[in-house]
Amino acid sequence: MNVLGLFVPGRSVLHRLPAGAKLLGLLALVTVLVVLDDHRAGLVATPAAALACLAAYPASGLGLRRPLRLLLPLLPFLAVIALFQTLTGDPRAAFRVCLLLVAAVLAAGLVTFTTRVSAMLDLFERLARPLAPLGVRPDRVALVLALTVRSVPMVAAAWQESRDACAARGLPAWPHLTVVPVIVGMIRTAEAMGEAMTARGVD
Amino acid sequence: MAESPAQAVRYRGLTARDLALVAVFAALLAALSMPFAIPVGPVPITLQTLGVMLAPAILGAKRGTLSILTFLALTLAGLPLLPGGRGGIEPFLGPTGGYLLGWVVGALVIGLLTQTLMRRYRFWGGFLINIVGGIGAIYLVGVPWSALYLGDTLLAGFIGAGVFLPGDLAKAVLAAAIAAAVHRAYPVPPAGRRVTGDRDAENAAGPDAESEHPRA
Amino acid sequence: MIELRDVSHAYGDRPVLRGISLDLTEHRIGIIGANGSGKSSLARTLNGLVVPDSGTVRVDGRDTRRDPRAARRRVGFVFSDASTQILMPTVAEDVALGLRRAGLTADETRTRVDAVLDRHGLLDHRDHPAHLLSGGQKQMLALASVLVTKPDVLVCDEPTTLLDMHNARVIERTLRSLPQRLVLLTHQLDMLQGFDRVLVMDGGRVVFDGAPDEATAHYTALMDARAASMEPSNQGERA
Amino acid sequence: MIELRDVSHAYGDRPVLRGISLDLTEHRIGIIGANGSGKSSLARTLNGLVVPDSGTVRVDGRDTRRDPRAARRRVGFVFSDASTQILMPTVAEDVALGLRRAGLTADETRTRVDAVLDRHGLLDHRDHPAHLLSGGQKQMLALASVLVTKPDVLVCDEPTTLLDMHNARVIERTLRSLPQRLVLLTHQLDMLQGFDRVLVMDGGRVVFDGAPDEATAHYTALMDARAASMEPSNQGERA
Ligand SMILES: Nc1ncnc2c1ncn2[C@@H]1O[C@H](COP(=O)(O)OP(=O)(O)OP(=O)(O)O)[C@@H](O)[C@H]1O
Ligand SMILES: Nc1ncnc2c1ncn2[C@@H]1O[C@H](COP(=O)(O)OP(=O)(O)OP(=O)(O)O)[C@@H](O)[C@H]1O
Ligand SMILES: O=C(O)CCCC[C@@H]1SC[C@@H]2NC(=O)N[C@@H]21
Ligand SMILES: [Mg+2]
Ligand SMILES: [Mg+2]
Repeated sequence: MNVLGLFVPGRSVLHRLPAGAKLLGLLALVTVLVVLDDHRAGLVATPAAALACLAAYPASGLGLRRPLRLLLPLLPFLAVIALFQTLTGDPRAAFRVCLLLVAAVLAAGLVTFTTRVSAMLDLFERLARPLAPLGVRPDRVALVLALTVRSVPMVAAAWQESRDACAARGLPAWPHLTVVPVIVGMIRTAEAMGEAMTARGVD
Repeated sequence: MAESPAQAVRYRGLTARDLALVAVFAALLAALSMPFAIPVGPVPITLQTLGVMLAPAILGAKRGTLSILTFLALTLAGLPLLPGGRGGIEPFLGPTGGYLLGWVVGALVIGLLTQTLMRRYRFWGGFLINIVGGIGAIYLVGVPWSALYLGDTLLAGFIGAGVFLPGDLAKAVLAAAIAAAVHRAYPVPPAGRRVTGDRDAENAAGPDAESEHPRA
Repeated sequence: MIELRDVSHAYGDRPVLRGISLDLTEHRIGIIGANGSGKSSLARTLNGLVVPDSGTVRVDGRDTRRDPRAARRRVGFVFSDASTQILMPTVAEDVALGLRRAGLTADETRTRVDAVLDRHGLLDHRDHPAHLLSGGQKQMLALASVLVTKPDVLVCDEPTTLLDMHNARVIERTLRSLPQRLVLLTHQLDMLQGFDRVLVMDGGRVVFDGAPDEATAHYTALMDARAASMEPSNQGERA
Repeated sequence: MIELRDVSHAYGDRPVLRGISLDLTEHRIGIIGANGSGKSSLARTLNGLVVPDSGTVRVDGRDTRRDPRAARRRVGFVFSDASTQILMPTVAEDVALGLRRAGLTADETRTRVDAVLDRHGLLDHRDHPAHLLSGGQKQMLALASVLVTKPDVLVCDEPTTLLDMHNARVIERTLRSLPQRLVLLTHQLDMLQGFDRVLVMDGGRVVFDGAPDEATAHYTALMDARAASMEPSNQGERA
């Protein structure tokens, strides 16, 4: 798995903004659009926001393919919403809800594409700090997140081992034979990893 | 450091092994999430709910729920862990975002019910619990959320329950069968370190929670 | 008889087998070579677990690409980490698994399972959880689970790692006494004494093919050369 | 200095350590013994990974029961399976993990990590995904990740399993050249040459304690006796 995730390297303003600021901006935008509701302001602001977000993609070096790919899975939903709201006699709501969705998804995509996974994970770690009195340990949050990224290839390895084990006995790798050994293998690996962590003083 | 029989055995916190188990089951969910999705209408049918049911059924409420949260945090951070290589913040804002939150509730419900109702994991009990938590609780969050976008609860309910129910029922069966087999083949000890009423014993038991739970 | 013709394979863009042609007919064949030289990959082609990108592997005349099932029935496999080979909860269930497709009755299955368990010193543990066996016992179980299917050829990938001297000897003796043909992958050169043929692999090629003594000499020279050039013998990394 | 006084431990109702008392002060100590004889369990008591049911283990005077963290800082541990010891996505991150609690600045951490990576031939791979390393490199990484924390004593549980001759030699040479004290658990008796002291374990007890030659002779005799009595040397199963 690519540890860069969906991040697209670049040097635009959005790229340089801190992750926290971007998330806050996203939150603010969505809140405002939702609050504006069906008032006339909403009917203007929502398409304007959607357009602005779309324009921000090429402006940040992200091209136009990415936003279109984001919107593609949304299309069936937009179709259902538009159809249904229009049938129930509220085409204005149909228009607004659809564009709100488009704007929110495009804005969220801007944050995702311009923020490093590691910057985001650091932010989570900082956000977890106020939770310390509840027993949440921020360093552990970061540790588990990194451990998970490292563990993804191990699932494939465990699956390969089970496949091999089937083949060794002349059996095809039927899922009903391999699933349980895969999970058991992963539990055993986790136990060994836990021991290695303890031995290195991280627990 | 004698342990009086009156002192109930409890487990507190999370050991390093627990953190690793959380990570590994989050990774399993990622593996179940990525490979395929049957696009039926707006929300795809995926194997994800299988992972959401397995984690709490095998690990219990605490570790199970944490592994779902871990998966969601990594997705939110921009790793393409959802079907179709999607990730980041936008899936959470979209019409299917409610299901993602519903997973957390579902895992918590399954874990709590499994821990409190079953001393030994059994297929039928596990199946019923998976239906309550892995279908009931998830839909309870996911359907109203979709309804918010569609402007109609009934329609959202239809898109949810109608389309996903057969698949999710099958996954509830599968998850219970797998969890039962895993519990039989290699039971996972409870989360945390063992503590007793005795303060000193609590510290002493700390470093070695593993050896405190002989398997068998 | 296993025939390889110009077998090449790559993981991603990393070539791991480069144009290997072999006829494997001897009773006991050893394969040695550096870490990452392609031993396990080659072994996996022998029963169709890996179908090569190009070239053909035939087991008794049948192409593993066309008919991997036939190859799997004839070629059994034992890996170094026995615990990854356990597929069922208890010892007896695990051994019985390989007989599923044999069309035996429950009684016949039980008889055959018990006979194999007895031969490998595991009969007392037949209903024991398989994961809770000791290292040596697990390795024996892995062997028993494969042998119960009566393959013609047994491929063993470093079967005595982590075993103590006694258990290693028991496994080695068991392997030597098998009527089946054996392909043994190992880093422990002393296990190859009396073998009919030993292949030395390096960089995805068979760089030596002959008697055990000469093969181990060749391998040792290779390792010494690597030590002299001070490069680690990590032939590529796992992708 | 590590002191064990009358250390006993059981998993469930299976005793694995029976009244062991030792003072470990020598520079290089080996531990050998049958599968399941308790070697790894004993080693795990040395840094508080296992706190014995009864008896005490003191590292530099501190009881591992009271203060397991102190023991872990002083006693580093390398396990045989390198891939489960890799905890972080990239090589450098993995090495840096052990320094989290050392209170170093980012720059200091980087300097120390790079120094260790350089010493173990991994600097070129610092930002490489750690799970893609080859077997030998992974084992080196496991060693580097522990050594970066500068322990006084290094405990290695069969660190050269699955490595080829060259990689095994490199690891062995690295271990021999360490300034730290070393406790090595192994089934490969030739690794113990030149060691200051070798313990032979059997059935949870230390049955021999002395020079390498005599210890290996004792162990071999033990194994031969077991072969004569034809019982498998599986001292108990994993409970
Ligand atoms: N499933 C896989 N995916 C990608 N690369 C792989 C896979 N299996 C093996 N490789 C790579 O192919 C090369 C050959 O590996 P192989 O396991 O055949 O070596 P080997 O000779 O058996 O080594 P060892 O002595 O360490 O067992 C190595 O570089 C290895 O990293
Ligand atoms: N976590 C555990 N839970 C239960 N039993 C265990 C555990 N770890 C070890 N045992 C059992 O304790 C006994 C001693 O095991 P230990 O791992 O110390 O042996 P060893 O001498 O290291 O053997 P090997 O040479 O196979 O590594 C064995 O019977 C083993 O099955
Ligand atoms: O990929 C996403 O963005 C979220 C997908 C949500 C899928 C839900 S979970 C419950 C229900 N059962 C399925 O198989 N799919 C949906
Ligand atoms: Mg190999
Ligand atoms: Mg051991």
